[in-house]
Amino acid sequence: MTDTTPTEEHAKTAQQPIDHAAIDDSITSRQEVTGIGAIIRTQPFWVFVAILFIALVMSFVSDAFMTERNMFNITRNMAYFGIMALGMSAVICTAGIDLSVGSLLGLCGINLALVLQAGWGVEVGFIACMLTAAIVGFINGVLIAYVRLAPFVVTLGMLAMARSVAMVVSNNKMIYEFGPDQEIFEWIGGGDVLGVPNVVWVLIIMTLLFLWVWRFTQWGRWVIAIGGNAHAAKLAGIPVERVIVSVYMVCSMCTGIAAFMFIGYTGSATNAMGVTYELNVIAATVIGGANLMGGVVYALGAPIGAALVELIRNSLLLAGIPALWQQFFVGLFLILAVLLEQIRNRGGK
Amino acid sequence: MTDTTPTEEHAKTAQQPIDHAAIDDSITSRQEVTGIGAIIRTQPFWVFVAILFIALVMSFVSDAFMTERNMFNITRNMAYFGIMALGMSAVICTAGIDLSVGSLLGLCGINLALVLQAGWGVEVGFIACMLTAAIVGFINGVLIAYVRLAPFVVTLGMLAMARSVAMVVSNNKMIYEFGPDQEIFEWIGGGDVLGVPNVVWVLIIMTLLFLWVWRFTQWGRWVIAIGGNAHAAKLAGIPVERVIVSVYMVCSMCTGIAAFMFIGYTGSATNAMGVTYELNVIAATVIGGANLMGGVVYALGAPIGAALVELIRNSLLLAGIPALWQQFFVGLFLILAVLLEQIRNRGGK
Amino acid sequence: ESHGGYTFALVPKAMNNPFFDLARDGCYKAQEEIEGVTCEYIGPGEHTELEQIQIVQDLITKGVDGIAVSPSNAPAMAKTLKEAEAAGIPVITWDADLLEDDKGLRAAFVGTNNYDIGVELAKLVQARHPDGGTICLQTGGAAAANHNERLKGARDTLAGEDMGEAPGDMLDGQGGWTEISGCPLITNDDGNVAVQGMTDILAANPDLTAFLSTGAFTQWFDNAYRGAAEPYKDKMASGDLTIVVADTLPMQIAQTKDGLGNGLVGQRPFEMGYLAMQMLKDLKDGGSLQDPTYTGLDVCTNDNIDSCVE
Amino acid sequence: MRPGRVPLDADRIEPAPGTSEAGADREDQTNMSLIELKGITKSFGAIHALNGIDLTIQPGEAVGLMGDNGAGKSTLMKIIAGNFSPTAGKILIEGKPVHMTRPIEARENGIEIVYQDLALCDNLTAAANVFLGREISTGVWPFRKLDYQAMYAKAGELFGELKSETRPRDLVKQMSGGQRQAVAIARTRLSDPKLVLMDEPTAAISVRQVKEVLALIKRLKDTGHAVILVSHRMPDVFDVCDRVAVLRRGTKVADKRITETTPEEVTGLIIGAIEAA
Amino acid sequence: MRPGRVPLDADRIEPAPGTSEAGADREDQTNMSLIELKGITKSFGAIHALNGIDLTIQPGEAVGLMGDNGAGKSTLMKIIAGNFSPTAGKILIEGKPVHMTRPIEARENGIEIVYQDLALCDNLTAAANVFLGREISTGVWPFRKLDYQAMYAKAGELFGELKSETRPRDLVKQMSGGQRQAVAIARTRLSDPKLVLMDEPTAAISVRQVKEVLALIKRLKDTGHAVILVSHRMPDVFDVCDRVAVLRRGTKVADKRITETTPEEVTGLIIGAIEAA
Ligand SMILES: Nc1ncnc2c1ncn2[C@@H]1O[C@H](COP(=O)(O)OP(=O)(O)OP(=O)(O)O)[C@@H](O)[C@H]1O
Ligand SMILES: Nc1ncnc2c1ncn2[C@@H]1O[C@H](COP(=O)(O)OP(=O)(O)OP(=O)(O)O)[C@@H](O)[C@H]1O
Ligand SMILES: [Mg+2]
Ligand SMILES: [Mg+2]
Repeated sequence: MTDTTPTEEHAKTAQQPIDHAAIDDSITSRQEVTGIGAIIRTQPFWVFVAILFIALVMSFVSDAFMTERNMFNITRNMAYFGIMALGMSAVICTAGIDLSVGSLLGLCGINLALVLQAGWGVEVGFIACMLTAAIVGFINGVLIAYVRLAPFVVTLGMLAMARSVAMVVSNNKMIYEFGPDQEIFEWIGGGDVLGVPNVVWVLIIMTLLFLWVWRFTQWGRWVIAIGGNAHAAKLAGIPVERVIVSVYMVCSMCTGIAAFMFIGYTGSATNAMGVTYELNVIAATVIGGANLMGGVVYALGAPIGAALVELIRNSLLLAGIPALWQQFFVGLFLILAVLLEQIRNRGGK
Repeated sequence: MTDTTPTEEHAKTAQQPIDHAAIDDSITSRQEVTGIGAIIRTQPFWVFVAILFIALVMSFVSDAFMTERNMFNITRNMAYFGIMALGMSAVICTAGIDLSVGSLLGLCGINLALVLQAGWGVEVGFIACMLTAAIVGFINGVLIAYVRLAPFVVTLGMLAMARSVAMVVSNNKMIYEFGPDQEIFEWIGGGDVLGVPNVVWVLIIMTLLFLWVWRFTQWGRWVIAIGGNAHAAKLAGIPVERVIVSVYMVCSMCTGIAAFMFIGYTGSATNAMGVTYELNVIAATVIGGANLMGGVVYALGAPIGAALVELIRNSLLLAGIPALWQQFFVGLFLILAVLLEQIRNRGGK
Repeated sequence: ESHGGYTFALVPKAMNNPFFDLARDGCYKAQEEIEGVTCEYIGPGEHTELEQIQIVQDLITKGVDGIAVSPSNAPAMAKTLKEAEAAGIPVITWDADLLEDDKGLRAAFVGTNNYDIGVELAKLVQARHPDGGTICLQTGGAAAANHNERLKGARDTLAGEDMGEAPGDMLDGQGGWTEISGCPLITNDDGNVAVQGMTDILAANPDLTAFLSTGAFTQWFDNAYRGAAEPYKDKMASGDLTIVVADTLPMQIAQTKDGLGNGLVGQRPFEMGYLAMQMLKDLKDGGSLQDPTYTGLDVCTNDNIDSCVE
Repeated sequence: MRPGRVPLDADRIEPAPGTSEAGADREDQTNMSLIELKGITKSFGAIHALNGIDLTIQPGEAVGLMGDNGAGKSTLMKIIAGNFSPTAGKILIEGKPVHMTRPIEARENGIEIVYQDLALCDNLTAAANVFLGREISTGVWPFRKLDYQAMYAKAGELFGELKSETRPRDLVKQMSGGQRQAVAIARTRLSDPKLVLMDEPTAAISVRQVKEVLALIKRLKDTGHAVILVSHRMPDVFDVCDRVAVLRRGTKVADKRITETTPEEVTGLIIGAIEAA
Repeated sequence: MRPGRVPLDADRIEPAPGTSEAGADREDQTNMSLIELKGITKSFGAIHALNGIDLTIQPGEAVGLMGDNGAGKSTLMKIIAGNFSPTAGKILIEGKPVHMTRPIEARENGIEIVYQDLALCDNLTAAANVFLGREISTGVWPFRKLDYQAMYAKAGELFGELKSETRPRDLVKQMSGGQRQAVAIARTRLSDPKLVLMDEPTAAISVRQVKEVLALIKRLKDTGHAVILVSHRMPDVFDVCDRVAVLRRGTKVADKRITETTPEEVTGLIIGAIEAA
C-alpha cells in the first residue's frame, strides 16, 4: 500500500520517555512563594522540627543534655560536617556527587600541618590548605565537566588517590607540632568567641553566605539551573563546564576550611583523618533536603542535616543506649528523612 | 491578533531535553554482532588486554610474579571481590547502586559464624548466611522499587544499619570456632581442587551462570531492559518492581556467597569485615565496563575488573613500590578505565 | 640474598597509626646497628584484615628472609603463615599473637601481653578508688582481638573474678564496679570519635568514677582531648574522677603531666621493632629464641610521669 | 516469570478487502461492541483528568480522539491499556466487564497500544524491543533459554509487513524516528489484537513517515482491527478515521461520524468555541 | 560571571503594519541580506549532517525549513545559533563574516532561537527561565544581587505581549505545553533580535496553541524580524512563510517562494520523489 524508501539512520522522537508523575517525583516541589508557606514546604524545616522534638525529649531524659557544655560540644562537633555539607549541597545540586571529601580532609590536614611544622605562619598554612583543596576540586571538576566522566567514578578514584598522596606526603606519621603560630592556629580551630566555638561562627557565616549565594547571585542561579537541566543551561549560554568546575572547587574548598578548623581543634594531623566522612557528609546533605537528582539546594539544609546526625549520636549516648546501636539509628534516620520527603511530595500533589 | 483563552495546567511537550549525542554517550554502544568484532568492542576486553600487558611487564620485573604460588594467591584474592562484583553488575545495570555490600559481608559472616559456633552443620550455616543476605537485599529492593527512594540513600542507610546489627549480634567479639563442621567449612572456603582455589571455582561457575543469565534468560533480558528504560519496561508489561527487588536480592546473595567462602578462608569472623569493600567492588565493576547510567552489563566484566584491582596491588608490592602508593594507582586505573571507555565510544561514532 | 645480608619484613596492622611508627623506627635502628639486616616495613595503609594477609602472601612470594607480623585477624593469618612454613621462611609475631592452636607456626612472640595492659590499667584505677564505683570502658576497632584482651584484663582485675571469654562480661557490681549504660564505647580507632564519646559520657554521668581506654586514640588528638578533659581537671586532681589510657605516646605524657589524665600503661613498640629484627637474625644464624619475649610495660601515674618512660 | 507467548501466524493481517463491512455486519448480528467505556473517571490527587467518559467502539472502526494538551487523551488511552485503573467507571470488552490493573491484562484482552513516547529500550535491539515482556523461549526450566533465531525471524517478518527497512538486530538507539515507530507498531502485532491504541504516532515525524503510519492504520481497519488514534493533526484524523471524539478538560464534548462533521467544527470543539456537539 | 544585561525597552515589538514591505525596501536599498550562509558543512565523525548549505534571509522574511527526520534541520539551526561551529562554510551577518562558537555570540549578533525541545529548566520559575544566562542584577560586586522585581515585571510584560496567561512566578515544571512554549518564545524577545529561529515549535501542541504560535510568527514578520521556521507541518509553513527551503540528507534540494510552489511539490521534494527544484 505505502511505498517505503530507506530511512536515514537516526532521527528524533521522544527518545526518553516523558512521565509527568516521574518528573514531579524527581524534583522537589519548589515554588517562589515567600514567607511561612514557602518555609513549611521545605525538607530542612521538617528536619528542624524533628531536631526540636528530639531535643525536647532529651531534655527530659537526661539532665546533661540541656547544659551549656553539651550544647557547646554538639554545635562544635556538627560544625565541621556542616561546613563540608554546605559544599556538598552545591555539588549535589548539579546532580553530581563528591566522594573524595573525606580523603581530602586528610590530605588538606597533612599539607597544612607539614607547612606549619616547617615553621611557616598560619596564613601560609591556610593558603597551603586551600590550595590543596582547590587543586583537588579542580581536577575533579575538569574530569567531570570537560572529560565528561561520571562524578561517582571520578571522585571515587580521587578518594583513593588523595588518601594515598596524604600517606606518602606525611610518610605516614602523625604531626602535632605546628611551629611558631601553634597557639593562634589552635585557637582558631578550637577556641570560642562569646561562648560559641569559632568553628560554629564560621559555619554560621558560611551558611549566611550560601543563603545569599543561592538566592541572589547569578552563579547560584546558574548552578541551580544546571541541576535542573544542564542541556538547557548550556543552550541558554551559561558556561556550564566552567560552572561545574567551580562547583567542585567550592565543595573541595569548604572541605579545606573544615580541615583547617579541624586540625586546629584536634591539635594533630594524621592521614587517616576523615576516613568514611564522605558518607556522613552526604548523609547530612541528603537529610537536609538535597536531592541526588539535582536541581534542589537549601543553604540551611547542610547545617540542619549535620545537626540531626550529631544530635542522634549525642542523644543515644546520653540516653545510655549501647554504642553498638548508634550507626543503626543514623542509617534509619537517613532513610526516614528521604521517606519523609517522598511522602510530603506525594501528599502535596 | 490571536485570542488566547486560559490554558490548562500542565501539558506534555518534551519536558526532558533530548540530545542525541548525550544519549549516545550515556549508554555504551552494544550491538548484537557476534564473534570477534563484538568482543573487541567491549570494555572488559580492553581491561583484559591491560591485565595481560601488566602481567607481561611484571614477569620481567619480578621472578616471583609468574610463580604458581603467586598466581594461586592472586586468583584467590580477587575471587571474593569478583563474586561480589557479579551481583553489583546486576544492580548497576538497573542504574542503581548498592553501598551496603561491605557491611553485609560483615553481617553475613557474623551470622554464619554464630550459627556454626552454636553447633549447627555447615548447611545450616550456609542457609543462615544466605537468608541474612536475602533479607537485607529484600529490604533494599522494596525501599527502592516500591517506596521509590534513591538507591544511593537506601543502601547508604543500610550500610550503617547492617554494620550496627553485626556489632550488636556479635557483641563485638571475634568468632573463630565453627563447631563440628569446622574442617569441611574451612576447606570449602580456603581449600583447592586441582590446584585451583575453591573460591575461584565458585567464581568461574558463577560467571558462566551469569553469562547464561544475561544472554539467554528472560529475567536477564528484563533487567537490561529496565536499565535501558524502566518506564518502557513497565509499559511493556514487565513487573519492574519485582525485578528490581530480585536484582538487589541477587546482589546481596552474591555477597552472601562471598561471605561464606571468605569466612571459611580467613577462619574467623569479625563484624569489621568488609569495611569499605563496597568501594572496591564498585570500582571493580566499573573497571569491568559497567555504566552507572544503567543498561549495560557484562558477566565477564566483574572478574576482569576485580583481577585488575588485585593485580595492581600485587604488582606494586612485588616491584618494590611503597605500599603507600597502592591506593593511588587503584584510583588512577579506575579513572583511566572509564576514560578509555569514553574515548572508545567517541571514536566509534 | 641481598648483598649477603638478610631482608626481614616487619608487618604492622596499619601504617597510619603512630604506635606502629615507633616500631618502624626500632626496626630501622636495628637495620643500622645489626650487621647484615635490612628492614622492610610494610603493611596495609588502613586497618583492613584482608589486605594484611595479601601483603604477607606477597612477601612470601617475593621471598623475604623472615617475617615479623602483628596479625589483625589471627586465625586468618595463621592460614597464610602455613605457606611461609612451606616456603621455609621463618616467622615471628610481634605486638599481637596467633591463637593458641596455631602457635606452632611462629618461632616466637615479641611484644606485650595485652591482658596485662588491662590488668595494669585496672590496678591504676583501683589504687585511686579502692571502694569501686562506676566506670566506662572505651575500646578500639570493632572486635579487635588485642583490645578485647585488654578489656578482659581490666574487667577481671576490677571484678576480682573471671568475667568469661574476652572481652568479658560487663561489670555489674563485681568488686564494687559497675559499668554504666552506653559503654563500652567503640571508636573504630578514630580519634575524633573517641574524644566525642568521652565528652558525652562524662557530661551524661557527672558522678562517673573512672574512665578507662584501652587505646591511645582517646588522647591522639591533643587539643581535642585537652578541651574535653579540662573541665574535669579539678575532679581528677581531687581524686573524684580517674582517667587512664593505654600507651605512652609523647602527647599522652604531656597531658598526664598537666593533670589531664591519671595514668598511662605503655608498651614499648620501639623495642618490639628492634627485637623483632634481632630475633629473626638470631633465628637465621641458628640461635634459639625465648618465647614469648615480653618487652615489658611502662606504668605511669601523675607522680612518676617524668621518669616512667626511659 | 511468564513463558514467552509464541505469536499467531503472520498472514492474519493480509489485506482482506471488504472486511471492514464484514465488521459492520458482525456488529449488526451480535449487537455487541468491541469495547465499551462507561463513565470512566480518573483523578490524580486534586487533578481530575477524566470525568465520566463514555465511548463505544465497533470492530473494524477507527476513532480519532482529539483535544487540547492536557485534555486527558493519553490518560484515557492508558486506562484502556491497563496502565492506570480508573477512579470510577466500567470497561466492557465484547460485553463482558473487565478490571485491568496491569498492561498484561489489557493485552490478554486483545488490546495493544503504541505509546505517545514510543516507550522503547534504546539499549536493546529492535527484535528485543518487539518481544519485550513476552520473549520467546525454548527448553524447560532451568535450561529455558531465549530463542534468538525465532525472535529475529518473527521480527523481520513483522517489519517486512510494515514495509519498514528496520533490521531486527540493530540497536534501537541508532534508529530514525520512522524506524522507531515501526518497532513500536510491530509490537502491537505480535498477538492478533482486536483494538490498537495509537497515541500521537505522527508527532515529530516527517511527512513521509506520517504517510506510512496512516496507511498502516487503514490496513488495520481493512483487516477488521479497531483503532483509536490520538492526534493533534486534523488532516490525519479526517483521512483515516470513521468517527472523531473530542475531549475538553476531561469531558467528552463530541462524538461524531467523520462524514457528519468538519475540521472547523472539531477545531471549535477543541478550543471551546463550540460548547458541545 | 557576566553581569545581567538589561533588556531593551518593550515597545519595540508593537505591531507596526507595513513594516514587512519596509523590510523589503531596505533589502533593495542596501542590497545586503540579514544573514547569508555559504557552503555550510557539518560532520559528526562519520556522519555528514550537512553538505554545503547556502541560504540567504532578508529582514522581515519568514523562511520555512522542511525535510525528513534526520535531514539536518536542527543541526543547521544550531549552527546559526552558535551552538555548533560548522566544519566548513561561512556565515555572513549583514555582510560581515562572523565566527560564532558559543550561543552568546549568536545572541550578540541579534539571533535568538526557540529550540525543538524548548530547553527549559523545570525547577526554575518562568521568569528565571526567561532570563536564564542574562539575569538582571543590581548593586556592585561583591554585593551584586539578582533583581527579582525587575525580572518578574519584565517577564510579565513579555507574557502579556504574547497574550499568554503564564505567571512569571510559577515553576515551569507545572506548566502546560502552551505555557512552556510561551516561556521559550519570551526569551527570544529579551533583546531585539534580527532573526528568530524556531525549531518545530508546533510539534505535539494542540490546535489552539498552534494558532497562537503562527500568529506570533506573523507579528514578528510584521515588525521587521526575520524568522526561520522548522516544521513537519505543511499547512503551517504555507500559512506563515514567504519562502520554503527543503533539506534532504544534509543537502538543500529546493528554495522557493511559497507562491511558486505547492504542498504536493514540497512533499515530493522531502521524500525524494522529486529530485530537486
Ligand atoms: N501520572 C500522573 N500524575 C498526575 N497527573 C497526571 C498524570 N498523568 C497525567 N496527569 C494529568 O492529567 C491531565 C491529562 O493529561 P494527559 O497526559 O492525559 O493529556 P493529553 O490529552 O494526552 O495531553 P497531550 O496532548 O499534551 O498529550 C493533565 O492535567 C496531567 O497533568
Ligand atoms: N551531537 C550530535 N552528534 C552526532 N550526530 C548528530 C548530533 N546531532 C545530530 N546528529 C546527526 O545529524 C543528523 C541530522 O540531525 P538533525 O537533528 O539535524 O535532524 P533534523 O532534520 O532536525 O531531524 P528531526 O526532524 O527528527 O528533528 C542525524 O543523522 C543525526 O544523527
Ligand atoms: Mg498525550
Ligand atoms: Mg530536529
